[in-house]
Amino acid sequence: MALIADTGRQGGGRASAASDPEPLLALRHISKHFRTSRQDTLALDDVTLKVRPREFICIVGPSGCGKSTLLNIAAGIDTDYQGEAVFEGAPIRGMAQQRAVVFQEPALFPWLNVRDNVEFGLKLRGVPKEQRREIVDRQLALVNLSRFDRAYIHELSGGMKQRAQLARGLAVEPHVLLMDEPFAALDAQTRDDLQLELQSVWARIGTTVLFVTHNVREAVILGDRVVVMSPSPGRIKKIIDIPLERPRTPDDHAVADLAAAVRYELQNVGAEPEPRYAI
Amino acid sequence: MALIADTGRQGGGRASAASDPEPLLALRHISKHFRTSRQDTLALDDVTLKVRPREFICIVGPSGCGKSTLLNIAAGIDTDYQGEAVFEGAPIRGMAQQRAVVFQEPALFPWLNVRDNVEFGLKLRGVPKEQRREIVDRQLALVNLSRFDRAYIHELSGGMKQRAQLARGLAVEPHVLLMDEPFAALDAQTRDDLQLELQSVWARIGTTVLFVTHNVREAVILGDRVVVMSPSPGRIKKIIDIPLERPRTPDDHAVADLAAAVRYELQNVGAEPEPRYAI
Amino acid sequence: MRSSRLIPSRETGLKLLRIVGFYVAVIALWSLLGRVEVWSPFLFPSPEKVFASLRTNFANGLILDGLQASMQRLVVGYVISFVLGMALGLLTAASKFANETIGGVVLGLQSLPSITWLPLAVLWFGLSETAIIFVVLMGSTFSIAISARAGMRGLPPLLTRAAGTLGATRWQLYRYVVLPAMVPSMVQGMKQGWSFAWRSLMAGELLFVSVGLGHLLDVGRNLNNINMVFAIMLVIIAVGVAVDRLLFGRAEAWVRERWGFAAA
Amino acid sequence: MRSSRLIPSRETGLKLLRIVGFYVAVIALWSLLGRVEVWSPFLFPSPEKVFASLRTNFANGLILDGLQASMQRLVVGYVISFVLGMALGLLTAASKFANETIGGVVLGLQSLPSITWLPLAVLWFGLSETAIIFVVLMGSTFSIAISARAGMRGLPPLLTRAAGTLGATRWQLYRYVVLPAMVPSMVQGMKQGWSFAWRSLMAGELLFVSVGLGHLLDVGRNLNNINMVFAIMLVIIAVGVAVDRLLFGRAEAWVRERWGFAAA
Amino acid sequence: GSDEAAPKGAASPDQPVTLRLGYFPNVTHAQPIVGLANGTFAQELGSNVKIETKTFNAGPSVIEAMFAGAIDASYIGPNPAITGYVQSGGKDVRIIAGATSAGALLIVKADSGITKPSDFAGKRIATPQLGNTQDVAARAWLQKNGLKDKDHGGNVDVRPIANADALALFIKGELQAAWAPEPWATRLILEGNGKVFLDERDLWPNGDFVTTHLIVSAKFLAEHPATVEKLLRAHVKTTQWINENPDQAKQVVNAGIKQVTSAPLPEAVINGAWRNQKTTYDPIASSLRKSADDAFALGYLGEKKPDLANIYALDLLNKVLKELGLKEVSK
Ligand SMILES: Nc1ncnc2c1ncn2[C@@H]1O[C@H](COP(=O)(O)OP(=O)(O)OP(=O)(O)O)[C@@H](O)[C@H]1O
Ligand SMILES: Nc1ncnc2c1ncn2[C@@H]1O[C@H](COP(=O)(O)OP(=O)(O)OP(=O)(O)O)[C@@H](O)[C@H]1O
Ligand SMILES: [Mg+2]
Ligand SMILES: [Mg+2]
Repeated sequence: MALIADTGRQGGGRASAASDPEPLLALRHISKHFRTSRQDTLALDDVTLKVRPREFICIVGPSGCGKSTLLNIAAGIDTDYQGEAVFEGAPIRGMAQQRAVVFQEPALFPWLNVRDNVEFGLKLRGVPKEQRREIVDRQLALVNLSRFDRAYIHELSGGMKQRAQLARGLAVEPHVLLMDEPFAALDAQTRDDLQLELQSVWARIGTTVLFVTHNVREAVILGDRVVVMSPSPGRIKKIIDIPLERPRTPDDHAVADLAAAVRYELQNVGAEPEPRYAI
Repeated sequence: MALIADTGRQGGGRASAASDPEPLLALRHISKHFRTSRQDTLALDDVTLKVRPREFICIVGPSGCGKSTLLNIAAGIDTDYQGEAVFEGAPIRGMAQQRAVVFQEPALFPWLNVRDNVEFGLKLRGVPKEQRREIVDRQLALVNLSRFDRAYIHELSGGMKQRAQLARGLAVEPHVLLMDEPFAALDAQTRDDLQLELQSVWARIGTTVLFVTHNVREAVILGDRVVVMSPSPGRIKKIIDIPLERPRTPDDHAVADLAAAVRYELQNVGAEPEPRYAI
Repeated sequence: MRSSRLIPSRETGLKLLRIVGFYVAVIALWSLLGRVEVWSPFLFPSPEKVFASLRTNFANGLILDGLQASMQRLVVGYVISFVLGMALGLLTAASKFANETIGGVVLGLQSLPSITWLPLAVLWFGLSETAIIFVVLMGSTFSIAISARAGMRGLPPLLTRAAGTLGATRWQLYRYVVLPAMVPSMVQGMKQGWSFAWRSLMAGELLFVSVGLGHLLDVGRNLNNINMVFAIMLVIIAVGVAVDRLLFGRAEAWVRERWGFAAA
Repeated sequence: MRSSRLIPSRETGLKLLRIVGFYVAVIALWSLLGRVEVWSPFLFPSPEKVFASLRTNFANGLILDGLQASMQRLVVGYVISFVLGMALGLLTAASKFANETIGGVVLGLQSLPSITWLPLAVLWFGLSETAIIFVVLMGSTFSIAISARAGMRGLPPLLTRAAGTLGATRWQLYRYVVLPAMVPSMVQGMKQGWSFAWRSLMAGELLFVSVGLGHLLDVGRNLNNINMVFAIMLVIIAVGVAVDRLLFGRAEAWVRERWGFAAA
Repeated sequence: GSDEAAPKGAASPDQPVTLRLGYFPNVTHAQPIVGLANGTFAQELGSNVKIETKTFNAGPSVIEAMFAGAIDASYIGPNPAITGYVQSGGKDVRIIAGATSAGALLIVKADSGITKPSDFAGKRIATPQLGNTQDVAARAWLQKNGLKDKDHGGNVDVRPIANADALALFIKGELQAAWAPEPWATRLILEGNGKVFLDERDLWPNGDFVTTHLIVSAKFLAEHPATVEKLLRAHVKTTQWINENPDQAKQVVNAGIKQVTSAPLPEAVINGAWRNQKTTYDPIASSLRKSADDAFALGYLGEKKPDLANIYALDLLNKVLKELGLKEVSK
């Protein structure tokens, strides 16, 4: 396995892997048990991960290795664990607008049209109407949905729904965007499109992203770093730097080679007979 | 665009593109109108396609170019069109077991378990119980579902569902397998797995396949020939031979190059502003 | 498009013809049966007599007054039972304890026919409108509660989480997510509740002499005036169909448009 | 796993305790209210008296006989109305013409209170069990038909096509695809139909004096024996809860297991 | 063959006949309860006639059943008998005998302070049913005393309401008075602290007015006059036996009520009720006509005065009475 050396990156504002300023999000020695009457699963075992501001981190790993569990802890959806989850210097105690989540299933409100969905978080916060409209317009333009702002959710295709979810997350100007396999349910072509779009959105607004996937190619196309996890118990096996120029496309030979490197790491994470088929 | 020359193929029994025996399935000068009170869509305009026995044909094209319409005509689901659809020398008049269909959505019967679903077509035909069991066991083994034969549909992952659909289709020993974007709703990894599996199943049992997709890479990995369609009205733009050795994997550079060639053909099929997002 | 609505198309015309034809055939058959006197004409009247009774009772205002009074009671009873039912449903869905305890009571009371409430209604509320409305209430509240509970139970946790990460407080969660998400099942519950309320009202109006369709039905029966009974039945059927088509049909269409097919 | 079913776990024990505690509290409060006589005992009997009446009427066999007679009528009426309702529902779902014509009639008849059917029941069936069962039938058939129609309407065409390409004939399609696919909505329809059937039975049993819970209720009312009225109400509630939990609860669980969550 | 040959209107007396007889499990229906229990009915009707009984809760059901051909004869109150006759256009329902007279009283609450008719102003009186005998009697009596009910522009609140509910409301104090039939009148006194303000007997000549009739369907009367005659003989004989053995009769009636409804009347109630009513075979036709006139005056019988000309068919009764050496009754 050959890790390609750091060959210059676009977006010079990003912190490099070498210098280590105060992390935006720090997960330290996190362990998480799921206890049911029948068994006790150690979903995360002493996991430590530091995310720097404006960084794009991808987490890959086989099904059941604890990717979602880790993300839920970072989001504040799950608050019952051992260890320390710190965000901007303060411990995470619950869900908050600063940490927006884009879920795998399109978690949009079906009774609201696209515009109202994107506006939702702003309304909760009591942002004045004029300002709300402005922000929503900007976000819809960013994800290429301006023409569909009055459409209802069930009138959208899967890709459009995930775009809308992204816009809704971005609208509240979160400090970090947590994405849990947001493109897993999409067909390959739409997925390719959205990968490109996410890259460009991220380049333009420069937010921090924690991106869970089990698609290796996707991780390599999107990430500054790819975190490889191993299951039973859930642990971080390796963190791989992706020093490729952006934007990256799926047919790049360099992407294919780095994907092969990540796949190599994944191959040794241990047999997992069934979860392979679980989506 | 560079078409790589014929570099030897596995499975010598397959008819080559040059010699032209009696086709298994012949669609000749097919035109299809959809007439509603508001408009008249020409979904297919004088489409002619001949499928040879044991051939694997992939149809790609942007949304709305008539891929599904063509497949429905071949399946006998749609019988209202102009032109001639001939299967094994006789005109197609309705649905039949000889032409099994694998649908995009998992069209399995939720009240039956996996085994009973696969058995369904055999039962309708009155195959004796002993024999049924044997066939079903073989098919389940073929798609790696033997261990899940008693599972209910909602307990399966998306990939397992499509596997089960494939087994159900194969169980009736169809003369041709019609597949309408069978992997479109799956995540990329499962999709990769199933592509590999479909290739090996096809190589082993040597059935004829007509495979609709709008994923170019998938078409190149699977097909002997790739039919590129163009929309408004739906027409066949080009048929590209894929002379690669099997099994083919997504990270092959040759696959990437041929995919680029097919993409080039697709780029010129005309602007289609919205359907891009439709899944 | 617009023109196609104003000028009925050939298909619409044919459909109308078929429907009208069917009802004409039904009435003709009825008339024939009435004429041949297969059954006693005192119990199976001819349509002519029924329509005559309908005309008389419309002319003397009995039906209109009764309709108005009944609808008034229905609306009052229904609105109250909707609010109560929703509250009960939400409570039993939100609290495990409430579900284990009150939930069982709700289920039990739902199976009580309206007629069992009559003596208690009179005892507790005397000869008042309240007594009738109480019967309506007991007839439909629990059915609405059960629907509301099922609706809230079926709420996808995903939406709750989405709202949470967008910064919703507990109150905002109920106001902006839980309630709107329940609308489709609420519409179903309201439809069923209406059906129960309407039937309960007919029972409730037998409590004492008051203006109302249920009472008119009773008068018809006490006088053994089958023409009148049939006439009132026709009115009740008409109201039932009208409410279903106009109110719930529209609500369902709206839900389908807004929430998508899956939800309706 | 098996052992956890036989030996109740701590949680199950706690749950049981809570439920029992709740009902004990309710009865205690009821008893207190009865003792303090906030309302005249004539209006609001104490639980002791109600249970005494329950005991007496169980001991002399009245409740058991009534229960048996009522359940018999209910089952017969319900089974017939299920078959009829299903047939009507399938017919109106399958044929556009039937839906336009009979569909409207079904909707209208569904809104008729059971009491309106009493004269016709006697006319057509005399003073017989059949007459009572007819009233039950009219009360629940149309509700079942409406559910069945909705169920078949909601059938995904995909499954029909899948069966077709697997070689199903028209008959096989109905037998092996349409019917099983409808089971979840059928269970819902059956549940609602049962509720209507039960209520209609109470009306039907007033047709003439006969053994049955509805008659016992009437006796209690005529005797102004509020204890007896409450006792019979308790019996009706118990039957309602038992049927819901044992029959429909299981059916729903089975549907959930077989058809998946989405369908139930 | 012989059936068809027989002249229409009278079946041969030897032909087996089924008589379907309706009644209420009520003190005012003493003859069928007693006659069926002590065998008089079976004996008089003979082995050729099979008796099937049906018990009812309310008059309209009886008429429905008779219209539907489900019963042939029944004991019933005067009101449903009239409406049945009127609704059938005089074609069905014939009164062939009386059964009970009197047994309707105006009861007031002991503490209501009502002592004279004018005290009813502003008070609430219950009657059993809109337009029935007691309801008509109450309203007519009020008018005679210079008062009017609310429906006729007055200030007395006359409320038709089911007897059971009336008792409950009377006890609760929501009603100050009730014009009630037996056994409710007695129950109002015993259970509701009521007292008799007026016995309706005081308003009628000889204190006689009809409470219960025996009716038959016109068709049955035409086809089986012999059977009807036997029924009347049984009816008259039972009436005589009841009047000769009141204490025994009371017990048989209560046992019969218990058998049907599974709940007997308390002894005090049946004793009180018995005192206030009279068992008779006389239909007291004049009282029916007077009651109908009052009802018409109050607007309960439609716009055209009903013609009750053929409602009575008393020839067979008079034949039986004559045979038994009793005084004949008049229409
Ligand atoms: N609510 C729960 N109760 C019990 N066990 C759980 C629960 N949620 C997750 N687990 C277990 O914890 C482990 C990690 O689960 P997690 O969902 O984080 O995996 P993942 O990496 O997100 O997998 P996938 O790729 O399938 O989404 C798994 O073994 C899973 O079975
Ligand atoms: N039932 C229908 N009524 C009217 N128009 C239809 C109908 N079905 C398809 N069409 C039209 O026919 C054309 C071809 O449709 P078809 O479904 O075959 O496209 P497709 O290539 O399968 O697209 P996709 O990739 O989105 O599945 C489209 O323009 C579509 O709008
Ligand atoms: Mg996950
Ligand atoms: Mg398609």
